[in-house]
Amino acid sequence: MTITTFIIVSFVKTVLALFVLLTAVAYTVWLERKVVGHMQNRWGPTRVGPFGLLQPLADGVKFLFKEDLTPPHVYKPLYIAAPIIAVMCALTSIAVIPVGNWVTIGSLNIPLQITDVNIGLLIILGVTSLGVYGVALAGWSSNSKYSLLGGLRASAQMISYEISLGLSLVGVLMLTGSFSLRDIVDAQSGTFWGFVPRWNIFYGGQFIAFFIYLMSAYAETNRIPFDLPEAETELVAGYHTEYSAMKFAMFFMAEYANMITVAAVASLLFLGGWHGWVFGPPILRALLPVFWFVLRIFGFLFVYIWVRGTLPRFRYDQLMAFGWKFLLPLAIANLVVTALVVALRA
Amino acid sequence: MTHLIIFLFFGALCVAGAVNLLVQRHPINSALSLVVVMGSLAVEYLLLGAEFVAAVQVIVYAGAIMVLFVFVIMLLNAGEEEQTKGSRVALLFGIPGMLVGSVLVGWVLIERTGSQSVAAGALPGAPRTIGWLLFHNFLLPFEVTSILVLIAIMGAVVLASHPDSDQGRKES
Amino acid sequence: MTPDLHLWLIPVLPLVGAAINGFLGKKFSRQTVAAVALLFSGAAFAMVLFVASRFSSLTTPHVEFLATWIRAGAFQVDFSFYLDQLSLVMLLVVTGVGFLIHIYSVGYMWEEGGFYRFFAYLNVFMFFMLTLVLASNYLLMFIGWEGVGLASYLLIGFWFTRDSAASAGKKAFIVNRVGDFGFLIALFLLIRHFGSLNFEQVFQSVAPITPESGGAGLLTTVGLLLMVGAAGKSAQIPLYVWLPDAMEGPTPVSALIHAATMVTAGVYMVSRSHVIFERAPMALTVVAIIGTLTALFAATIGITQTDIKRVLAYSTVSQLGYMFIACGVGAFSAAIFHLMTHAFFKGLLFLAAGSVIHAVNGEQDMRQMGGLRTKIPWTFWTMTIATFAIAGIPPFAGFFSKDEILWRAYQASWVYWFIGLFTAFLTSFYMFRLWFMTFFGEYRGTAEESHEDSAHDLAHDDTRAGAPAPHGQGHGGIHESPRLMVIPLVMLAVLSFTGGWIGVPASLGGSNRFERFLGPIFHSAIVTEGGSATAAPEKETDGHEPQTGHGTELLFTGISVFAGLVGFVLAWLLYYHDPQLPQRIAAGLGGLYEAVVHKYYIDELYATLFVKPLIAGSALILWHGIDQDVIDASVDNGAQGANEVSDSIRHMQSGNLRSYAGWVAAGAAVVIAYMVWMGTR
Amino acid sequence: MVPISYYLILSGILFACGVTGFLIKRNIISIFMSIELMLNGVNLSFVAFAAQWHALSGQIFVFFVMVVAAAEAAVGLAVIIAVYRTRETLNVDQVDLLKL
Repeated sequence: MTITTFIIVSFVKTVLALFVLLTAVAYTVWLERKVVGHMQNRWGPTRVGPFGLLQPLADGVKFLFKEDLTPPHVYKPLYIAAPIIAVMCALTSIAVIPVGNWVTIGSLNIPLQITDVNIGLLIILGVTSLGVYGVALAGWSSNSKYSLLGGLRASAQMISYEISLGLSLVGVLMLTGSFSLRDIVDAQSGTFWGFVPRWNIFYGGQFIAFFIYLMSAYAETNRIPFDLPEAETELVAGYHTEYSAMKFAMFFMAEYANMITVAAVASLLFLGGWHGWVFGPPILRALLPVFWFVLRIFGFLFVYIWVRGTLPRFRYDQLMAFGWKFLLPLAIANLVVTALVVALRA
Repeated sequence: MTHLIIFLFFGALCVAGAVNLLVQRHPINSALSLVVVMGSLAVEYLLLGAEFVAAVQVIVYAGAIMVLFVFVIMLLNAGEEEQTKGSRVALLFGIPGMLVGSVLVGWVLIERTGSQSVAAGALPGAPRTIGWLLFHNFLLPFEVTSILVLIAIMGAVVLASHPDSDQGRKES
Repeated sequence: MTPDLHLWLIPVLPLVGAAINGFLGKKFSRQTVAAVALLFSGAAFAMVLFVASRFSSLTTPHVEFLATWIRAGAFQVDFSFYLDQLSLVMLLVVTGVGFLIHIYSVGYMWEEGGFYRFFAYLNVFMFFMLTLVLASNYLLMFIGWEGVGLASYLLIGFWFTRDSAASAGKKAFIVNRVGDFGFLIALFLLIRHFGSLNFEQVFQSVAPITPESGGAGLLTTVGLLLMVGAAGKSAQIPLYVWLPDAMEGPTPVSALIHAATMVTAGVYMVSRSHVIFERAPMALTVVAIIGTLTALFAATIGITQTDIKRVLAYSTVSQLGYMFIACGVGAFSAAIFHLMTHAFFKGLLFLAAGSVIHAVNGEQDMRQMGGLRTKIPWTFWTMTIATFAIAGIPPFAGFFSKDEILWRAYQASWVYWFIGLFTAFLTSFYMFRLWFMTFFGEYRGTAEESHEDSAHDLAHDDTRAGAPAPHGQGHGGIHESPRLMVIPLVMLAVLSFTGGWIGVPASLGGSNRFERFLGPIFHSAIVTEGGSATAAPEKETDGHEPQTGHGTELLFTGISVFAGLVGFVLAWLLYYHDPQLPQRIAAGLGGLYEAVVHKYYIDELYATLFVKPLIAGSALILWHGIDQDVIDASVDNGAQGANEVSDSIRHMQSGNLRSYAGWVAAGAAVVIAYMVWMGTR
Repeated sequence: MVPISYYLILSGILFACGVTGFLIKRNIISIFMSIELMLNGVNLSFVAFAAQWHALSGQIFVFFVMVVAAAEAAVGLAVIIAVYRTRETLNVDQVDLLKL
């Protein structure tokens, strides 16, 4: 295709992806409130719209029209930059995530992915690792002890868990031999023993890696049980104590966007991406994989919420000990085993 | 053409970040500008085709090392650096020496490398090939560096561990 | 020609003994030490005897090559040994007399502290002396030369606790240096002009030179320089002064080193390089003159000395003078002959004197002796033989050799002969004086209670625990020496009685065997350069001379014997018949006597001429001038400068990180500039 | 097409900036960052040369440089923390006793 069409298509895809993502973020919040509510025997949001379905919209409006106050004594440039960094990093990583097979519109054959780079996974890792800055700077720049402690905790926790996160992915990479997410997904097509889907979690024996990834992901996204950085009971709201209105919303969005991203990555790497039962007319054949994929992500998000609703919070030293003394060795062991397996298969 | 434009843009970003690192008084600003430098350097690497290097640059440098810096800055709550009366040597000899050296080097570089130019992605450093090289031709250095890292970790632990928190070890 | 003669064993054996005694002797008992020393020196002697037995079957000179020492271009010096008649004679003398004196020393030194030290030194001396004798080139000879000097220094200063002994040792050493200096220069000249130090090569290249031809001047210079060396080692004028003082050492040492062997090294060296001397008549003349002067001079001093050992010392000097006369007139074989006999009887004299001293508990002043004839018969009789020998009374050894020399001297010039004759008279006079004063008359000493002022007593304290004295009554009254000391005396006595008979001149119906034995050496040179003027004296060294019949020779023999008898009678008159007379004569002579007693004030002269200026100069120029103002000053200023410089540079080490960075950047700039410059040119 | 020399000049500029920072900065952390800047400049030249000579080893070197830089950062920051504990300052001009 020509450069102009390429640009047009990319632009369209980007806008689409962003729209979908932000909507998803908004409704993830709704979903969480709903689910946790039911878990705690309450209704959750019900007033705005049926089942409170318009609640996220109301929240958005609220954020928009709230007074955007900046406390004194904050280090302004970074105070402003921090949430932007956070949300940018969160949104960027969506760019390399494939959501489905190729679709053919007229003459041109488009991948359901903003861009397919052969080091996609690395980019995701890099971007998420950059996400730390948002948190850290927010905590530091807003010049309050709660924020600082939150920021410190957050950055330390993220750095620590990033290692085991990355290591847990390496197993899959070794099985596939590529960084391209699309290749990874394609490698998981089909079944073995006739009925078991050829997903890495099954076929590659990566379920340990999968759980390591899951826990690390919780930590990465500062979710319960690892939400030390914003532990309400200890330090009011952690790194975004001093934030309000749109800036706070940005952190909010960033967190949920990250949740979605890690969920997407998990399903891509371990659960065979969009593979699933495909049937019907071409348009349906094109969209069903997307459906399966979204289903998986939804499942993940549900687990997130479920965990939040059930598990208590770690203590900080426990958190670190867990990360360094349990997850990391486990990931390395898994790595070694996988390497042996790969070597034997080859 | 676009190639040159991209190069110039990110090159300018690089230089701007570097200069900003110098002029900023507050270490955290310097750190962030350094992050900018690294990010745009990653793009330059991409232009040269070293995609894996670029990724690692972002992950390791921007994502780990610089985070470490920021973390330490926050930990020590480093404020504006006060303009103490430093040594005159640094200004009398260091700066001129630096200028002379860089001018000479620049001249030599222009002289020797001539006007040979590279296309975008001239030398694709795909992860596969890099890995192959790393684990065949450069296996020994690789292992040695791993040991180096191990030792560095232990040293860091020893140094940073609180003097009274550890028994028997010498205060570092 | 037997290549496996193992000459090297001869010097090495004593060295081994020295090493054993020197390094381990401290723990040994005296018996062990003595055994070791005697074993090795005796072994050396036996080796020499073995060599001598094989000698007739050798093609002389026999050179035994051991190893290459120095090789610089064409110039090469080897560790190689050179055996011919001359060195054989020397070997026999050195090892034989040396062995006897070793035996003697065991008895003599038994009471002494540092017993092992003494024998270690003695063996070292043997080693170097044998090296000197056996050397096949001047350099190796020089090693021995210096070595014996060292040994004599150590042994003279053996009782280093005594100041006089220490200073005597130093004196000997320093005076010898003067001679060695000349010797060295001679060697340099040889290297310079003949490119070699090997005897054979040097003599080969010297042979064609005649006094008329060019290069004679060179030979004269070399000869004179060699003579300087010889004068130093053999105590000739003007360098004799060390020898009398050397008597500070133990008597066996005086006997071995300062009478029998070392001091004769000069004579050996001169006659070894006779080829050079024969071609330098002037040098020969100088040698002769020095010899005569020394002989006379020392003899006159000898008359007045009262210390028994000093008398002997001066007589040694004058006897050496005789030998040099012989060398000077070209009668090298006669010189060697006298060297040998002198080794016998002078060694004997010293040993006997030592025995006397031993008997009277370290008293050395003859005026404190007398009437010992009956108390120490062995010593007396042996000493008598020696005295007669040295006095030149036939048929004792000394007679033949001395007579030979005188006869040769007369053939060269009547002046030599006359002075030699007078010296002979003086010699017999002071020897008999010694003889009478020591053994006749009544005892004047106080040996019973005199236990002080003697080295023996000095040594007593540390030898109390030593092994029991070999002789019964320890240090009671006057007593005969232990058998260990008597045996060598007797053997030497026999030698000095019969020693001369191997050289009976034709005039007395003998057929000078000794000369014929040595003939080949002192002829070889002549043969090579075919009967020139210098060879005249040598030509008739074989027994019969054409121009002067036996009559004249007999006449001269008679005269010299008569001179000896006159000396005897005079001594009898003065010191036996009328002991008061000498004082009166001395009073009559007055100033002259004083001068002679004080050895012509030579020591004082030297002190004023050389020693004081030297000390003053050293103090002023070397010490204050150079050492303090140059060397020390440079060191101090260097330290000072370093201090200041570092004081200024210290500020670079400011501890300020950024200043370091500045330096590094500047240095980097320099390096880069250098590299660019190197790269672009 | 971009001339190799551009990349090299860029790396040179970065390196020079690093040196300057080392020289003029007082804060020890900033100085440390200047070092990192120098390393980055060198890395760029490595990659550029790799592209020029078509030798991937240039990029490999970059990895080693990064690893060393990481190790250095770990130790160096630990040292900085230790220094801060004893000196209560990060100003290198006040840490010149050459002893702890």
